[in-house]
Amino acid sequence: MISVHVQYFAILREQRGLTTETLVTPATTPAALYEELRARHGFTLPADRVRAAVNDAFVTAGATLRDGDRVVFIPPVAGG
Amino acid sequence: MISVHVQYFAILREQRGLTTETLVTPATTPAALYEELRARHGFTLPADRVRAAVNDAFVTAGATLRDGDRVVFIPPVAGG
Amino acid sequence: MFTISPAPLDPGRLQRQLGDERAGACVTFEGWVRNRNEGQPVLSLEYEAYALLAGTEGERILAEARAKFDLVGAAGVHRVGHLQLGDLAIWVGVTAEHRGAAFDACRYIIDEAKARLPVWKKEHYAGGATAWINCATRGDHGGPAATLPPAS
Amino acid sequence: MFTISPAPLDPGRLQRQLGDERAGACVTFEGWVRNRNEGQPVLSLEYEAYALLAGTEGERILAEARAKFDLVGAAGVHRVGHLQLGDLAIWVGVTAEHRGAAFDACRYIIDEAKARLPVWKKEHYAGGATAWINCATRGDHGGPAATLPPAS
Repeated sequence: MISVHVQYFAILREQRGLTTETLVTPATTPAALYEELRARHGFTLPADRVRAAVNDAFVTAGATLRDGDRVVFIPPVAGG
Repeated sequence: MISVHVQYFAILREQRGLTTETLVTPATTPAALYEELRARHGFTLPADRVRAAVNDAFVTAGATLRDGDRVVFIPPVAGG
Repeated sequence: MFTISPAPLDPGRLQRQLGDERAGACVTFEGWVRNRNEGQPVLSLEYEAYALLAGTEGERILAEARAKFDLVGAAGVHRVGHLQLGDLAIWVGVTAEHRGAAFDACRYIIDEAKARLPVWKKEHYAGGATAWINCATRGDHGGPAATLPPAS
Repeated sequence: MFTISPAPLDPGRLQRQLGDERAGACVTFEGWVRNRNEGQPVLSLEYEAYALLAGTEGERILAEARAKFDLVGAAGVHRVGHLQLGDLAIWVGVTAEHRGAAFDACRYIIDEAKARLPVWKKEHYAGGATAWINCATRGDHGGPAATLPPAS
């Protein structure tokens, strides 16, 4: 089990009802962590439409999560 | 013979040494008028590099000149 | 430099920072909040950004543009917050000796920025409905402008 | 509207006249006096226009752009007079719902304006030499930047 800090933006922030949380998880990848959170909070976006960043850099869904990592799930972007 | 008003711009203005003149000419087209003026004033631009406008609209080199027309010879442009 | 700004953008000031006597061409792109999207009337737009990563990714896009095109300078800013119709949401400015490179690079930067910056846009419609653009899922009856219930 | 201006151009004011809540994209092109042309250092530039016909031809180019591309607005101004390094010589601004049309139309307008407006440019070089750009003839030893004797 590791402890990670998760930050939410946009639709995920609204569906989660908060901006940041620290949680203890058995997940070892962003993909596994997203599925865990999605099941718990009812996120509508499927995993394949969400990218992940760890410690402020994009990572692949299968990257290894480490204790203390800051994780952000990135909904489909729409800037400009 | 017709009387026409000629206006000069840019390199033609400098080579002619004035901005406008009114002259009487046997020329009946802009092409013929340009050749007449070129021979008299030593314009360096050959006729095929100069366009003509009559009464503030572009015309072909073979257009018919009429008494009282305002004629402008247009050196190669370089705006922007 | 690429930045994320919670304050209104000042295009004149932004462009002046690109001033350079080697530059013969300056192309700018401005994205404005418009009153309609996908046929639906829009009242206002909320922009939210993951500012740190958006800045990094924006800088990366500018560096790519400098590598691909013969530029003198390039810069961009994305606004965040609640914007009204006509407000300036994103500004991109590029200078080059010649206009071809300036147009191509400006287009490249805005195309990549729209596709890659972690920035999100929520449209507000008449009656209080809202939608996070591009975040509709099958259950929302599809389409990028499908409405979600009004935010609490 | 396309105009010829003996006074310095104010890009902020020019762009504000294009403001429209239907527009999502605004692309502008600015042509600046740069310190070098064809490898030769330039000190300043003189622009001269056949103002009446340049205005008419500019309007015609804007109308062509409106017919070819899906625009909200389009405008342009060409400066005339003696300009210094960094000065703004031409401004073109285009608005559209979507950026593709705005970029394409802005590019079209500046390309056509440079090729068609009866406007002429005289470069001033160190030492007092000058040249009317594009007006060199065989006797001038060719090349668009061939120098003519200093003006009297």
